[in-house]
Amino acid sequence: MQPADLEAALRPKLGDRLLTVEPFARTAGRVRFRRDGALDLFRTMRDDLAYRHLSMVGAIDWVDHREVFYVLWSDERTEYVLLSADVPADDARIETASGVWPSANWHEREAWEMVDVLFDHHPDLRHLLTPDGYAFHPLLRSFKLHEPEELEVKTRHV
Amino acid sequence: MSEVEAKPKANENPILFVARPMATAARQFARSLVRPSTIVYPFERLEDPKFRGQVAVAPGKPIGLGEVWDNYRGVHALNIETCISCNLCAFSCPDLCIDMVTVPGGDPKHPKKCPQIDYGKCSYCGFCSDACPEGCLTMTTRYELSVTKRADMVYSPQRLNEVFRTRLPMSPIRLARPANEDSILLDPPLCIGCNACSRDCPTECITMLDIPKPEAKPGEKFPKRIWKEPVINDSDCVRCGTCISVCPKECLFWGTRK
Amino acid sequence: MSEMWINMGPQHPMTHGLWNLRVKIDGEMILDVDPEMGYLHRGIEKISEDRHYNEVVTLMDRCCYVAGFAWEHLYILASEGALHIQPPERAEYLRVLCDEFQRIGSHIMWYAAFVQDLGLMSPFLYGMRDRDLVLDLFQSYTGARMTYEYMRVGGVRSDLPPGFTDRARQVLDWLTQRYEEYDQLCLGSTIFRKRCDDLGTLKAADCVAHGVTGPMLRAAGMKRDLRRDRPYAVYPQLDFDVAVADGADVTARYLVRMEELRQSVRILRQVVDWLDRHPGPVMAEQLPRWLGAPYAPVGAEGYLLKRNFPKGVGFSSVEEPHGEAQAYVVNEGGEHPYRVKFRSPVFANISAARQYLVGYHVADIPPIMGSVDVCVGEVDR
Amino acid sequence: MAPLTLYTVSNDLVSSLLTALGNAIPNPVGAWLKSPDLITGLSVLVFAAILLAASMLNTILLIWWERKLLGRFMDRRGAMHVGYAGLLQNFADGLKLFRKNTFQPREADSLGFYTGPAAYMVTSLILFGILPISSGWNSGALPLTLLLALAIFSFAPLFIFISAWSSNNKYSLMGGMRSAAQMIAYEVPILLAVVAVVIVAGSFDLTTIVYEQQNYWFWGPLVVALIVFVAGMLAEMERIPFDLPEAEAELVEGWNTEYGGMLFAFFMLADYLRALVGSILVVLLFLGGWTLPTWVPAAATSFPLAGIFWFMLKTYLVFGLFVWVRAALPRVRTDQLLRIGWNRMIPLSLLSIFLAALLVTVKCLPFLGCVPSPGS
Repeated sequence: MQPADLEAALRPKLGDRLLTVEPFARTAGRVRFRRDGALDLFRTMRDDLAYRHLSMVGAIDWVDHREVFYVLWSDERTEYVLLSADVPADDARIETASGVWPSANWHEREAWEMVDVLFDHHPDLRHLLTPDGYAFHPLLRSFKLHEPEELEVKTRHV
Repeated sequence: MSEVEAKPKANENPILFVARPMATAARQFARSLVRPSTIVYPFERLEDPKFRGQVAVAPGKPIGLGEVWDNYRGVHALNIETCISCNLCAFSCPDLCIDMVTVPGGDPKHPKKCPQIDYGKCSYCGFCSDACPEGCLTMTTRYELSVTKRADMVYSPQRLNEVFRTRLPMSPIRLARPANEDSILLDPPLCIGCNACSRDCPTECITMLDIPKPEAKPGEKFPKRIWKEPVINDSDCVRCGTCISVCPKECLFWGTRK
Repeated sequence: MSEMWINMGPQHPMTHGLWNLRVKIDGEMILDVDPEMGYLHRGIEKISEDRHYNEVVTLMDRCCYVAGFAWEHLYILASEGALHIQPPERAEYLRVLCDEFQRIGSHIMWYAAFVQDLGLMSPFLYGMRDRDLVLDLFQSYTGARMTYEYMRVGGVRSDLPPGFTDRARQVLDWLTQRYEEYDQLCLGSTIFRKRCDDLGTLKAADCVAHGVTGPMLRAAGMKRDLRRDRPYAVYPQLDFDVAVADGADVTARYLVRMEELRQSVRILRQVVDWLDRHPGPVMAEQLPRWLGAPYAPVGAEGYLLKRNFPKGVGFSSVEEPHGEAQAYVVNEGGEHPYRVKFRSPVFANISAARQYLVGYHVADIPPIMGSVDVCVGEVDR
Repeated sequence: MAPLTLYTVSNDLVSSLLTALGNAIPNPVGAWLKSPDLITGLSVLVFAAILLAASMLNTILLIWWERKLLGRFMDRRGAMHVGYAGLLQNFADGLKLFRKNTFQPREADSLGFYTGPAAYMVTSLILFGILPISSGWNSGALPLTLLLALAIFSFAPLFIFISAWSSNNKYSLMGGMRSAAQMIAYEVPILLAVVAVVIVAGSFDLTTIVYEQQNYWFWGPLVVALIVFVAGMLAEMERIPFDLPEAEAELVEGWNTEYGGMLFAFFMLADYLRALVGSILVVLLFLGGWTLPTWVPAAATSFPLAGIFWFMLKTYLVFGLFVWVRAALPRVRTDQLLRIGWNRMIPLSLLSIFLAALLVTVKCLPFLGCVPSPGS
């Protein structure tokens, strides 16, 4: 599937909430969208375009804003597609994909604790790799590697 | 390309029940009676000459690495005599475990510095020996490092030199330098001819050549400087960047020589 | 006994690494599970932002300690995409050689640990013995047995030593014989079949929904292998079959991995023959100065600015022994990657634990989790 | 000549010693030393000491035997550095365990925690005491040794459960529960299989059972009972494939998770003691004890301690079979063990009883044995 085909398939559903579809190596393209169109886009991708497999959710801190990207896979066409949405740094939140693809659950937990992007309506937004109560988001650019930080970790007792 | 359906080959047979695994274990038992595959480590070692070129100790089992054991990345050996103090090993270390420490032998003004390696941090990636332009820092086949004190994990240059003197086999792998290697170029208007680069160059490939003092036009004032300019011999240069780091005027830079 | 939570981990024989499976049990039955990860989190993605492109390779070996080459390849593919570099063909064949030997090593390691979970100790030692031969081969051309640091952006570190291909063929012959013994010990044993049949079933639809990939997905009958569906390196030129089974249970996963071991031998024979016939360079010619070794970073920032090195984003996916791994490398023109993000197959496979564990016995946890092939290094990164 | 039993040997030893001593010492003490009551009491003690030493030595040798055998099954060498071929390795290990600190988990029940291992050890030692090893080595004439042995054998799950429950650990508790739950699954088939032997031998006394096998060993005619008995013994000894109570893959170490040091050594020793007793029972019931087939040349049976030699050889070979099983088979699951016990082993053992009764009734036993009976 070419980027133009993708755009043609998505534009009617999303309107101006779809920003651009650009070519991207090894994938069918990168779909840039506005975050208010997230859920519609996810449903369209899964149900209409048969991207039933969500491989990865990640987030990048671009200092002035943050980018959330999704990698999808379609078994029918054996190809990847990238979705990407920008969220402002001071209000970093986006609708969760875990209602559409259950596999997004852990990836979003990781993205939240690492890059501080909040996923609305996530069923289980707990710390995954860092301890509970860990107050930092290590993959933010403001988290410097060589400066010792004070850790205050509340551990959970079950 | 196609798919192959993975089907159980030895289908379960209620009569055989557990006979097949028992028979397999018994076969292995019979094989091991001759000689088990294990190598009795502290008494036998894979790098022993005994295993050089030997193909099998257990029936049919290829073991022994032969000469290629020498490629092993173990403790470093440092030849202090040929070390030129270029810092490339310390630059290339991803774990920051190499410190350049002063060793006797240099002139007092420019002490000779050689790598000291902290094996508590070292990851044995071999980037340092790949980076070493003189081949004086190499990795050997020595792998027994247990010590009782943490301080003993730090190998001083002299200690690394002792490893070198034991003449352990060393890896013959040498990396070719990149074909389109960049050179260090000079931005002539900025140079003040201070000689710092030439003085600190570990390979002594920088010579200071006189340049003609231009005739001053009326009203034009030249900066106060020595009328010399560094000329870098690219074939001797090891691209360590020492000259760039010592240049007070930042007039040296990486680039492609036309 | 009433319901209770027990912590299987972080130090427990079942875990094969550092993680904690919290299990809610009633007697011997599993009511609920909750995997807790992060005990091995080393922040590899963060450290990568502070390292040069080639230095990140040293982290990749530690990402998954039984499949270091697969992760090196994954990262190198993404970096080359981000940096717009094309490696020479021989280097690509060498990478496939590494990948496939690594798959054998990883699968044998899986076999050893998995069968030990069932209480059978001797295959563990057989597996370790046979994997050692693969490690010997790795040591002969990389100099290390587990942390290879062999692949570089633009190629590989060095070429094969003389006599390598003959030794590799010997090892392949030996391994082919051993595979039969592995099958005899497991499939030939009624106890094994009774333990593993219809255990930990995860159907294809659930696999897809929960992002499960690799042998687990192929064991559910889904013919999906990135080496065929989205080929990288030189896989299109190699002849091999994709192993699938339709049981979706532990036995099916065993069968798929065993078949993959055989297919890897088949691939390796072709690769070794090709390498014998085609000598050549193993490093790309046109590399940026700061990527080649040796490397001196002095003034490199200014140097890069002057060079106006192109920016880029690289995405790669590799069929790792555990499943489908992905890397996303952002190059902002600096000497370090701006952001590196990895997708670990085991991460997704464990996240679906509730789907394939609930309803079985406590005694079934080790074989089921064994059949998932957990490598915590790459889950926590 | 009356058979020389171990008790008479120790009795002779003690009495001669005390008599000599009593003759040398003036009368009030000397007469007391020569009194038969003291001699009897002391010789019982000496007898027990010899038994203890012999059983411990054999147990440790058995562990060595397992380690060496298992090593070869697994393509390695086993213990090999301490002593010749590693013979002293287990003494070294025992010494290490002996010197270790014994500790008790917080909130564990001290009484059960400490009495559990001790009772487990003691019952296993009693077992060794009542078994006849050769014609010259037995504890005397108890009429129902077989029943007594099996009864003491089946004490173990009780003590396992006590120590498991009192160690205040969920894994231990689960191991103990499993041990108690699976007990009936294998105890019943074992007893039924033994009934077949008893029918053929006509006695509950182990010595008599062995003498009944002088002409033909019972494994031939009673092969079904042998299979059931060996499988049941594997479960009784808690060895792979039936070592569910301490399944280390899921239960860490099962019921002895919390034990360390000497307490763990007790469990370990008692386990192997029970393994030894299990192998001995197989030899006694099915492999003719210390007897050899009549076609074996007399020289093989006439050297001193020949009976003990052949008996221990058979025992170690039988234990080798258990090791072989351990090297080749995975562990079963709890419900599967119960199913095997109730659905497979009990019908098989009933069948073996039926076969034994049939064989006795139609008097065709000698033809199935190794050699024709001299009487037929």
